[in-house]
Amino acid sequence: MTEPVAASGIAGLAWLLLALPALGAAVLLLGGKRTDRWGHLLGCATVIATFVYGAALFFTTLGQSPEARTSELHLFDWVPVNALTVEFALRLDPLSLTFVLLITGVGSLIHIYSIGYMAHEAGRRRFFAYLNLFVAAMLLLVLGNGFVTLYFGWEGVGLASYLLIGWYQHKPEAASAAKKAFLMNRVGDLGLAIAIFIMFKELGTTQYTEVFARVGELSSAEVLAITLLLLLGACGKSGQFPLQAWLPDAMAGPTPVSALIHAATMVTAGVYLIARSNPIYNLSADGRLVVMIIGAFTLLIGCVIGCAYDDFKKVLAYSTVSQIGYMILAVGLGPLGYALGIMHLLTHGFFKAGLFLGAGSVMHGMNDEGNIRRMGGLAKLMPITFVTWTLGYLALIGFPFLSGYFSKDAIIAAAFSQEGWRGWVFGGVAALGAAITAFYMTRLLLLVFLGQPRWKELKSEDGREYHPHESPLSMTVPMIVLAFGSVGAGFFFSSGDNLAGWLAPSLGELQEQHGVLGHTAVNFLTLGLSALGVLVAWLLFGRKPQPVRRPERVSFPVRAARADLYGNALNEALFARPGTWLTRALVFVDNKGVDGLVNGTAALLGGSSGRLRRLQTGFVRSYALSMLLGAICVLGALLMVRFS
Amino acid sequence: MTPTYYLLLSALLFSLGAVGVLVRRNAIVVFMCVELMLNAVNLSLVTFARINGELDGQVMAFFVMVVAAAEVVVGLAIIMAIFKTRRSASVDDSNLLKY
Amino acid sequence: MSLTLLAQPGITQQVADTVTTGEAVAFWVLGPLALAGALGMLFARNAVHSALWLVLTMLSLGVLYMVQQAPFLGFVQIIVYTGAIMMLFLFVLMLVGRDSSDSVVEVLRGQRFAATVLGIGFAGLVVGALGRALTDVTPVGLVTPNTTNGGNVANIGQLLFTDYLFPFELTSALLITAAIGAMVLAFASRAKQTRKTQRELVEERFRGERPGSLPGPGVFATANSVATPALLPDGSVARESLSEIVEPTAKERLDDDVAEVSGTGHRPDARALKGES
Amino acid sequence: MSKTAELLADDPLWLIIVKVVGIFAFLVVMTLFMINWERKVVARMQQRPGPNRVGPGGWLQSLADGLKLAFKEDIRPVLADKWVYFLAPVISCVPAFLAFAVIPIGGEVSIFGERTALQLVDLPVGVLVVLACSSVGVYGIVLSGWASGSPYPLLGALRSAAQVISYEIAMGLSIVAVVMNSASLSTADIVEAQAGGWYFYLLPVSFAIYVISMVGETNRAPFDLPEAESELVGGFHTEYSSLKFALFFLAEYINMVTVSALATTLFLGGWRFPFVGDDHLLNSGWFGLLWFVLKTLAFLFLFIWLRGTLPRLRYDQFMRLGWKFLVPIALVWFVAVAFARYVRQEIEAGGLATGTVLAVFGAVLAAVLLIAFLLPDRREERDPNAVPVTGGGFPVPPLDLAVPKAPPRRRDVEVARLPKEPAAVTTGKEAGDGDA
Repeated sequence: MTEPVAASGIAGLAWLLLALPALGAAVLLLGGKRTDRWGHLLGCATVIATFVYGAALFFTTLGQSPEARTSELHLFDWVPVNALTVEFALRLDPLSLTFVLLITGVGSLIHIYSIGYMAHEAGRRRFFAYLNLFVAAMLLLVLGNGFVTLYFGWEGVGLASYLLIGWYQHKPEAASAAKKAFLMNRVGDLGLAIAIFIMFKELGTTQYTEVFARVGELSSAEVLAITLLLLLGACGKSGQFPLQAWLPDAMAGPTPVSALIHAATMVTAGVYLIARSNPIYNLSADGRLVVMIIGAFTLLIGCVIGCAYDDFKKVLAYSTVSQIGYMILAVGLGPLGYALGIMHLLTHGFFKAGLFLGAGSVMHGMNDEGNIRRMGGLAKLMPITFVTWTLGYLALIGFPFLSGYFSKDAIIAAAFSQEGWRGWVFGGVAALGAAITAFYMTRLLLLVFLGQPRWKELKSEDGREYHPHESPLSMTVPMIVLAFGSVGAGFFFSSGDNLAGWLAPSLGELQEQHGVLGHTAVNFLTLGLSALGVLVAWLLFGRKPQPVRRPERVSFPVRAARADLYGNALNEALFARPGTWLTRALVFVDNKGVDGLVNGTAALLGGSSGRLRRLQTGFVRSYALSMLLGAICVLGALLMVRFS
Repeated sequence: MTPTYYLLLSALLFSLGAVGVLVRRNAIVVFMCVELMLNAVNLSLVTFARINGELDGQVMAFFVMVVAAAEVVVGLAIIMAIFKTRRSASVDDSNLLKY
Repeated sequence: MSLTLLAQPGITQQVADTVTTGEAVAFWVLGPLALAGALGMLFARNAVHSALWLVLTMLSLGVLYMVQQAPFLGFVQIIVYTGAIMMLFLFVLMLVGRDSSDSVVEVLRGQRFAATVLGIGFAGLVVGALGRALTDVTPVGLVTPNTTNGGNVANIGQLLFTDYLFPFELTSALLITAAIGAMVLAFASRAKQTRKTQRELVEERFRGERPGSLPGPGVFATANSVATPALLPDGSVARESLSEIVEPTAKERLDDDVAEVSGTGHRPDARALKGES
Repeated sequence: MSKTAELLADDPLWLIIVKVVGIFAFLVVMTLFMINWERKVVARMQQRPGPNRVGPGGWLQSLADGLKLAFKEDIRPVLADKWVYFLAPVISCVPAFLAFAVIPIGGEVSIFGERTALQLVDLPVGVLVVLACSSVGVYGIVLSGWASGSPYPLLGALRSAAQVISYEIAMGLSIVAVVMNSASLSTADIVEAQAGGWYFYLLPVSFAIYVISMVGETNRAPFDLPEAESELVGGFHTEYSSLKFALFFLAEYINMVTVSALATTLFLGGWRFPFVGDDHLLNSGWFGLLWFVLKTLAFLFLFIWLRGTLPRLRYDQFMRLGWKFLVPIALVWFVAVAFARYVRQEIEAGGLATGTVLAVFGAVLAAVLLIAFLLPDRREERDPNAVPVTGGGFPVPPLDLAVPKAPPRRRDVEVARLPKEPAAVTTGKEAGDGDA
């Protein structure tokens, strides 16, 4: 890691990255109805402007020597409290700039797409405000130069995510999905927060530079604790096991949101966190092992569940879970895989966003219908959508020389490249995941775009007939742009280790792989497995017409997959129930024990004073009587002392 | 006979005054009982002055009289004020300040 | 005879520290009288009688003071206590008037019994203590201060203006405070109503609803007493002739009387002609 | 111990009894005499003969009245409180007699060979005895009013009590100056102290206050409010008759004699004859008794004179006179006397030169006068609606009231007939009259 220098020149304006979208959000939220007519345009304009500035910044940085590429822009002292000083500063280095480009680029496209997609929504202006808010928070997350700033952005994107998932707040499932996302994110945030606390307690700072410089002073147990807690935070944000359940539910939000937040950007924040914290993870092999296990397990269950769902977006969501599992697995590999993880993150950002936008386009044309069993044969009716979607599909399943081929296969190869059993296990899981990915994606393609149109005899829930049609230009253009990204990004990034070299100042040099299987062998293995998946999918879904209703008499694995592999049940059984019981027990103790004690004391006092109160009869003669009694007592006492 | 008898008389008068305060209900009579107690004290003060051969006891008694006069003036004014509003001079009737 | 005794301090001079026969006689006459006064005050139902009994006690005590070589205090006792304080009590009793008799019923349960027991107990304790403590006391007597340097009054005055100057000044403040306090309490309600001017009285008399003067009590009545109200030509009672001062409840009682006399209680009287009921 | 006290100290018992009987007889005779004398003097003042039937010159009239009174029926009202009703006249009478015990009615005489002073007792607190007796005497009045169970006596009694208590304060304050000058509370000492000069001209203010308050104290005209016949019938003794009423009557006249005797003692030098020394024949032996009686009779004549001359005061005027006039003046006078005595002591001790004192006194006086002149006159607020009054508070026509020559109606006719003639009366005044 290189030491940052003070930002100068065009980088001195880096605060614009935060200010522009935040300004947009503020204007749109505070402006109210007056901004209804041009609000969406303002939202797009700010993000596009941010993108333009980010690109300029990127190319400026690119022109500098690798040592000078890391800079910091100090804005102000944020929390100047005694021992804790948190400065509000932006860290401009290859990693953050990469994310800036991803966020603003994909963000711009999705903003544009949203103009068309949300055209019929009443609160479009508010929607763009939330999107802008999200972009601002996400940029703060990646640009912050310390964990507290990151945490600020982290919570900001959480808020934006909550608001956007619950966009259709009149729908119960959307509302509960928003709450679910919010709560499960809290679990992860708790881990992140505790990790930050530990850093502050042990190191007295939360700035990246100082933490990474001095993390070696910590004991291995502390480092392990920090890594695991950071991982918990990453799991929460990125929908990794065991906190993956909120992500599919989050598809209740509008599709652009799913594309931007829950596919391309926000959910990758966990990957960013681990990659950013690479100096810490480098110190703890055990921590990285846990990260890998989580990643591998998540990628597997994501694939498996993705096979079972019939909801277009949910399948894609589980696909996202699975793909982020790949990324986590990659960053868990350590210096072997940080850059690979980031690369897959970027390519995934392109093709998954494209896939989601395509899905949105399809649903837009299908009366917001999400059930793929009600679709079919849409390829002719939506040619642009079909083509762009297919390109994204191919990129995802790792079709040779498309994006996924370079990024995902590299991860699989890196997984295989480990020593001993780890190589076989993680590599095997990753390769298996690739096969299953090919299977469910092909299933999706076959059911949606190919085959016979099953929607012709059906009506949507609101009673309308389906009239699939191509989407407007504002929606198709971003899809096309993203399709280009899906096709070319991987090649661009991986040729000559472009990306790894660029990221080296942030993540260190990419290590050479010496694993159980060679790169070429892995390539062929993966390709073979993917082809097998495609073939199986064609055999199952391509050859014969599919029923509109999903078959209910299915085998156990399918049932389990349909039930999210009992993830929710597991959460329920392991956490919710004991939590409820604990709460009930505590409430009981509070009501009967604490309250009983307090109320009992109060009742004792009240009762006794009620009795004693009766002495105050209001009759002055009674008082005088007691006075005389007291006088006699005093007199008697005096006499006893005097004469005894 | 010694001056102690005066003190005994004083004690008896004081006790009678105390009992009167407890037993009588007319505020004015209660007040008179208090005056009786003061008088009993005065008697003992005078007697002590005589026993000690100093006039200080008589001066004390003089002060007691002055204070008693002031007390009576204010006390009776209060009783009159209460009587004006409540049409009663019974100490038992002024028992709102209870419980 | 006690007066004569007092008048001759020369006699007491020789027997200062003992009690003379004359004094013993005076004590055994006045002491029981004082006790009788206290008991009478305690047991008299009528508050005025109580006050009179107390006056008896105070007079006896005053004379006892004189006997006890405190002539000045004795007369001050008579002037201040009986002349001023008890007179004030009587005054208030007469103003309060109606309520001056206590009811026989004791409302506080056990109060009388407890008061008696405690009073006897207290008296027993004090008497016992005095009896044990003061059996062997030899009184010094006040012959010296009562004969030298101007006598009793002059010596008391000297003490008051030297040793007790500060308390003496304090009592002056106390007295002024008490006087002002009593005025505030007594005049509080009266200050509200303003006196009618001569002019208003005249206008009221000549332009009011009743021309001419108000009926005096006893006019057309069977008796010539102030308590007997005037009667109107039809025989009904003239309300205006009843005095608030003389009989506080007379007006309240009048309505009942009217109803009783008329039988119905609503028979119109002469005033009905004027539109009043 | 004073000379008189020493003289009295060895009085034998029989002499004391003789004195007691003598005082009693003196007071009763004085009462009988006073009643007759009063009636005659007042009658003479009112241009009528007065009692002139019973005895020589009518002088036995009061004796006859007294005898008749004793044999009248003794009525007790039903509502009366039996014991108190009976006790009240006694209470009012006893202190009246008692008070006279301390009055020195004569100098040193010899009775049946026993040298003594014409005085029953001489207490070191003699003046207080008189005050105490008068304060106890009030009980008779108050109790009689209350015990009668009738409104008029009660009102009269309350008035009387308030009156006596109020004027006793002024009286006591006026006596203080006397006591201060004579340095004793003993009446004999006070008389002794007046050998160098009587207090009525040495302490003129005290004397004036005493005389006024003594009239108030005895409920005599013009301060006879407790028995104001026109308001309260007979005052506190309305319901009394026969011997009880006689006792009240007796007490009242004895009180008059007592306060007159006290005035004589305190201010007129007691039994002394003026202008001659103590050793003169006129001041020896039984002559003192003569001078004393003459002086007392002079005061008693003053009582009668006042009754024949002055109208009765209203109650509030009377109280205002006592509290707002007599008491403050007595206080100021008392302080002034004390200060003067202090200055004189200083001068005699040589601490102060007379010239200095006079200069300071003059300066203070000048300052007071200057301030008095500089003080602005109180401006009287003119009430526009006020009826013009000439005094007494009753609305009377203003002196400058121009009376219309003719009745209004006829005048209207005249005005109509004779235009341009201005009316003699301002309209404003007419409107005011119309209002009244």
